[in-house]
Amino acid sequence: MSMEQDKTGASPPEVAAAGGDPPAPPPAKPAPPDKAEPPRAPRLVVSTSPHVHRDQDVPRIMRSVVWALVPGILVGLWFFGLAALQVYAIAVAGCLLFEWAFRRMLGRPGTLGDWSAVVTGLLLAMNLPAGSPWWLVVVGCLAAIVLGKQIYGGLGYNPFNPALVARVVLLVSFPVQMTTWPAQGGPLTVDATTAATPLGAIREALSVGQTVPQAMAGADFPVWKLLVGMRGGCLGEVSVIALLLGGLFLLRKGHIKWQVPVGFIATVFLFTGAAWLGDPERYANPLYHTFSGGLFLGAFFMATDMVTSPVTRRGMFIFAVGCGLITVIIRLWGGYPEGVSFAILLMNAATPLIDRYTKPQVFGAKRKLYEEAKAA
Amino acid sequence: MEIILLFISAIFVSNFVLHKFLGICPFLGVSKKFSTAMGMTGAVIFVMTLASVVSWLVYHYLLVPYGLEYLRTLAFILIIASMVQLVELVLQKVSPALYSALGIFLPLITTNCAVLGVAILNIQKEYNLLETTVYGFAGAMGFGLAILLFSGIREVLDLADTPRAFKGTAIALVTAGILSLAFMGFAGIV
Amino acid sequence: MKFKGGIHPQYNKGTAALPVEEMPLGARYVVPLAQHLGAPGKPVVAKGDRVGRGQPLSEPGGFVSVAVHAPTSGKVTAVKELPHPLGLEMTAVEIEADGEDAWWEGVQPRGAWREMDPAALRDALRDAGLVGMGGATFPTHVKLSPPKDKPIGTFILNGAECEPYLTSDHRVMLEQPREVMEGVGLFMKVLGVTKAYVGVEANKADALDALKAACPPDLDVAFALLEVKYPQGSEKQLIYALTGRTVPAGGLPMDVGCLVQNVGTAVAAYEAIAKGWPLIQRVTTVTGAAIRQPKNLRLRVGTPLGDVLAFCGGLTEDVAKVVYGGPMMGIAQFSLDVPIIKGTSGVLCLPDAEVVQYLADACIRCGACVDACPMGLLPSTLGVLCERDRWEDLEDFNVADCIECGSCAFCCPAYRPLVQLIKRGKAELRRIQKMRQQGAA
Amino acid sequence: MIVATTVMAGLGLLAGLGLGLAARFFAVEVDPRQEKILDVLPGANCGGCGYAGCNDFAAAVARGEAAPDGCPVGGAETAVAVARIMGLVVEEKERRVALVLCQGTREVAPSKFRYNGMASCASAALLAGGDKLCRWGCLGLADCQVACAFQAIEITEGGIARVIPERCTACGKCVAACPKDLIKLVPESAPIHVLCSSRDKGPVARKACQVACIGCKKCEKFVGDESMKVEDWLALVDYDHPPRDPAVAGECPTGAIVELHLDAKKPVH
Repeated sequence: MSMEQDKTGASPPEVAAAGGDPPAPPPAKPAPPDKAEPPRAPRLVVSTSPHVHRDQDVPRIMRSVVWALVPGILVGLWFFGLAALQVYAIAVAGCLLFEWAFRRMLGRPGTLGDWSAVVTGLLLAMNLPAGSPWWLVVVGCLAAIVLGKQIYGGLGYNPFNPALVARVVLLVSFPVQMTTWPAQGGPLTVDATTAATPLGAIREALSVGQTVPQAMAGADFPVWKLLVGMRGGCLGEVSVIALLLGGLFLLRKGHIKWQVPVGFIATVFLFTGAAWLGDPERYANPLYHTFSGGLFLGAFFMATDMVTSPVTRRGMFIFAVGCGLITVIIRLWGGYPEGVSFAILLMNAATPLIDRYTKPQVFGAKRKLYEEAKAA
Repeated sequence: MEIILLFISAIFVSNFVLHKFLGICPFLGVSKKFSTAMGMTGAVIFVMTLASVVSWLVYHYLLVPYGLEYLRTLAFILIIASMVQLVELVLQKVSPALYSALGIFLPLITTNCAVLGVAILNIQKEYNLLETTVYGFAGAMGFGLAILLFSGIREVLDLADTPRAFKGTAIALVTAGILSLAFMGFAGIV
Repeated sequence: MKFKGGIHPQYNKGTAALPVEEMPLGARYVVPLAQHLGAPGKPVVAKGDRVGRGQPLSEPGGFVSVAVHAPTSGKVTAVKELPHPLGLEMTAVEIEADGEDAWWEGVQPRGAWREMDPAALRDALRDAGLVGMGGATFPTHVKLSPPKDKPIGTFILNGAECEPYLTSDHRVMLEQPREVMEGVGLFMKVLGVTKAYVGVEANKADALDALKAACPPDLDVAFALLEVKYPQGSEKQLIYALTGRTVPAGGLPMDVGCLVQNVGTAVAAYEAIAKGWPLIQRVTTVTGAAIRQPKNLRLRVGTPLGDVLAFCGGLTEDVAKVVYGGPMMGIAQFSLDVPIIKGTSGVLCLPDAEVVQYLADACIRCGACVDACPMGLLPSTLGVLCERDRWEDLEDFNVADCIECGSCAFCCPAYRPLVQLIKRGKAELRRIQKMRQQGAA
Repeated sequence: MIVATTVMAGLGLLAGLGLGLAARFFAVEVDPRQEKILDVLPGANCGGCGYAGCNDFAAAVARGEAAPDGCPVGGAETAVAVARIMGLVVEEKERRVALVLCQGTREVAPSKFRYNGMASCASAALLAGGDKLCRWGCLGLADCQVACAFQAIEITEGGIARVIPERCTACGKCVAACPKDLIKLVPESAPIHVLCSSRDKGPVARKACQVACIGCKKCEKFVGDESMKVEDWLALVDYDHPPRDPAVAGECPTGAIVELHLDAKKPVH
């Protein structure tokens, strides 16, 4: 596959695949008579070690992520109805289309098979309000796939989470559409009235001079509603329980590390908790903050994006704490009611620096250990 | 408290590079390597803080008494230019490696609009000397934060298989754009 | 103690239950002069010479070098460049067996090791052409000659056999436990140490029991079952697991007063003294889905690979890879004309369907390799730097500490050939560092 | 107005004075020739000279560490100009062109195994010398092409590298990149080339590649002088005095010797 490719200075080193032609027929069988002795194709493959491999590849990881998203998607569909289905369909189709088209334009091999475009499409949809107009979703797909990913060379090279790039581009460009939250009308909803999000309600109330307890009393978002997902918000972020289910599945599979979601959510909980203890009139309680907004979606599915988060566990934890801090700062004092997307995007930008300062300890590099051993 | 807010806001909220779009030239030019970005940050912090203070002094104690406020741009450029020259001379002697790494961008701090920007903003916003110092320093820190983050990303981008058409400055500009979008999240704080 | 990192591959040790079979004498043997790490030996026989079994065919080419010996009696038919398992052609002695398999008169028992002088033992081991038989093939006498300032206090017998598929050490421990333990005693005597550890992975508890039972009462040996994890048999990881000592980065086991020898080497050392046999045979596992009858074989060093495979019923039609050694660190062969050498612990034959297809997909930074690396490196970063020829930057990421165990490439979901990339990087960096040194000098 | 002028002048004077003092304390000398040399260099910053870019090379020449004709891209003209700045005279050299001394395409040079790994010649060569039966031959994995800053190298359909002479600047990057040392810089006017690098004995070489030089010495006898010579079973052209009679190509039994016109203006076949 690789030999024929364009090999100009800019192109990457490729791997020479050995499996192109099938192994030569065993000597026992007569050779096909029509060919006048072509150079015999060698039978044995030579590569460097190791010669065995773990049963794991990128498409499989991506498919696991898709499976993990299913509960969240289903809850979204249940609450927001057909309008949500439309957004999901357009987002996935759009991402696949742009991925295919852009790779083709560049003359690079197709990458639809790695399932990453599907994941991006789903995550993008989950970060949009139900009933987003079709053109908004398409612009989002363009931003995610082209601006967020393929422009950098494709999966693995993008410094920012593509779905978040898209969300922030949309949020900044189309603030009205991106903050119009349809009310949950059940599975058959096509067009719904608007409703408030938990965080938006507080923001609203504070701006008209109410206190947070007053606002919370008015908005009626008890914790159980937040857990189940009976609230306004983006398509995929509403149900904490569904997201947690998917997240635990990914944790179990080993595709995400606990450091990220735990670090992220714990930081938000502790930080908002401290603020709440300090001034309960101005700040909502930590449970409210933890279970609302896009925190669970972000912590389990966006901040854990392998490509754009640090590679070491220590780095991941620092990354997650950073996400949490920025999220809370934006939520409590910023102009936007929700800061998860901005926070993750900002920490994506800091990932190379985190990686730089969290190199793991090389075996035997610690001088002290050596001295200890000598004494023993 | 005011001072602290000023400090934080100058770094994060109204970041010189990513919010005010000042100082883009060195931001793009000297961000290819983390180490040079570090050097540039140091140089800018020095120049910006000092330029803020000196220009504030010159403005309030020289230009205002003589009613020469209209000359402030000219005077500030003069001050900044000579200060940059000074840094350049010192660096060339003290750290030739950093000097050659910063290359053409060192003299370009002269035209780094962030430096002139901070001097003029100090006057416009009617900051006192303390505020001026803090604002100059914090502005430079904000510049440093942006350029350090950016250089980290660019070092990684350097290893990426970026399509030919976007290699180099093109992809750097796109990245700077996204970074600036991300910083918009801080809008509204203080 | 458990070392950080490591992986759990499928072990496929189906041959563990198969007793070691003696491979019958063949007609032709090819003995390369370079079968060890270090300078190759110089031939001392010429075409037409008759040689006896165990007769030296070469003399060491330096201190870090050993002789090779005739695997059987017969006639030297050539001393020339012949295919070598390392992939190149190297000087080898070709012997036509006469079928008598008569010992050379120089092969005589050296005596009882308990009564011998350490220096004499060491010389005898050198003359027997002993090398580490786990695969690294470092000359044993060199390892047994630590510098004065690095005294060895602890001897470690490596019975981990952490490579999947391989069972040769396992069988040796089960079938020759006395020889193994006598070998341990011999090494302790040479080194003058009083304390020894024997480490065996927990999936071979029967082997450990056999060794325990066969341990001579005069030896102070601690037996330990180790966690089943690759690369448990890597020297540094093994020392850490058994003694809790950490070999410093860039250092050797002797820096923490340890010395590690493989099970097979212990047997060979014992036989070299008690019977006077030079290293002309070894136990090798022939296995994999592409060999018709997997076996543990006792082979003469120099047996052509083709003969060995034929004795095991031949390769299946879908064979696509033949590997010398285990699947994690073994060397893929392309010719069946290469001989079995002293370090060949296994021959792994894989069918087409099981061959790993490495790709050049981009690293997705999943961190699996970082978790797997037993040396605490960042294989993902190393791989990317190597891919872009950024050799000098490798220094900052401690590329020299890589032990090439293959754990990173094993678990890479993007199928990046990380070991190949890093091996190249190590070589290039060494070249650059050498040039730098020369420039400085 | 006068006040304004005075104030500004005073400021300027003050700054100037400070700088003047600083310049005195922190003075560093720069060779003026360095800038002049930089002006005449082509500015490709290709590193073909072995220095990090043209400026570095100019500095090295000015310090006397590098030879004035060290720039392979600029060629003779540049060398003369640089030498003039340095006050030296250099001989004019003929333009040279890189040439891949192998024509063992996959059709004529069989493989010994199926390679799976990085598509880089240097990496592949570490595994048993590469997958070709001929251990000297081009592996076609494009290390030279990647190294070339001028897109002057292509990989042919037969899987070997070929230099496009019109684009070649003889910077020598490909020569260094080839792990098999197959690429040589040759004078563009030399018409006869041995496109083989195999030093294997005749029969071995022939078995590994149908178009290998088998060291039969027919060419050596045909030219009758020092212009061609067989060493280690390989015919070599003496590029200082290359053979001029194209008929020698016809003498080669395997076709390893070919007539090529690398001059940029003439069509290449």
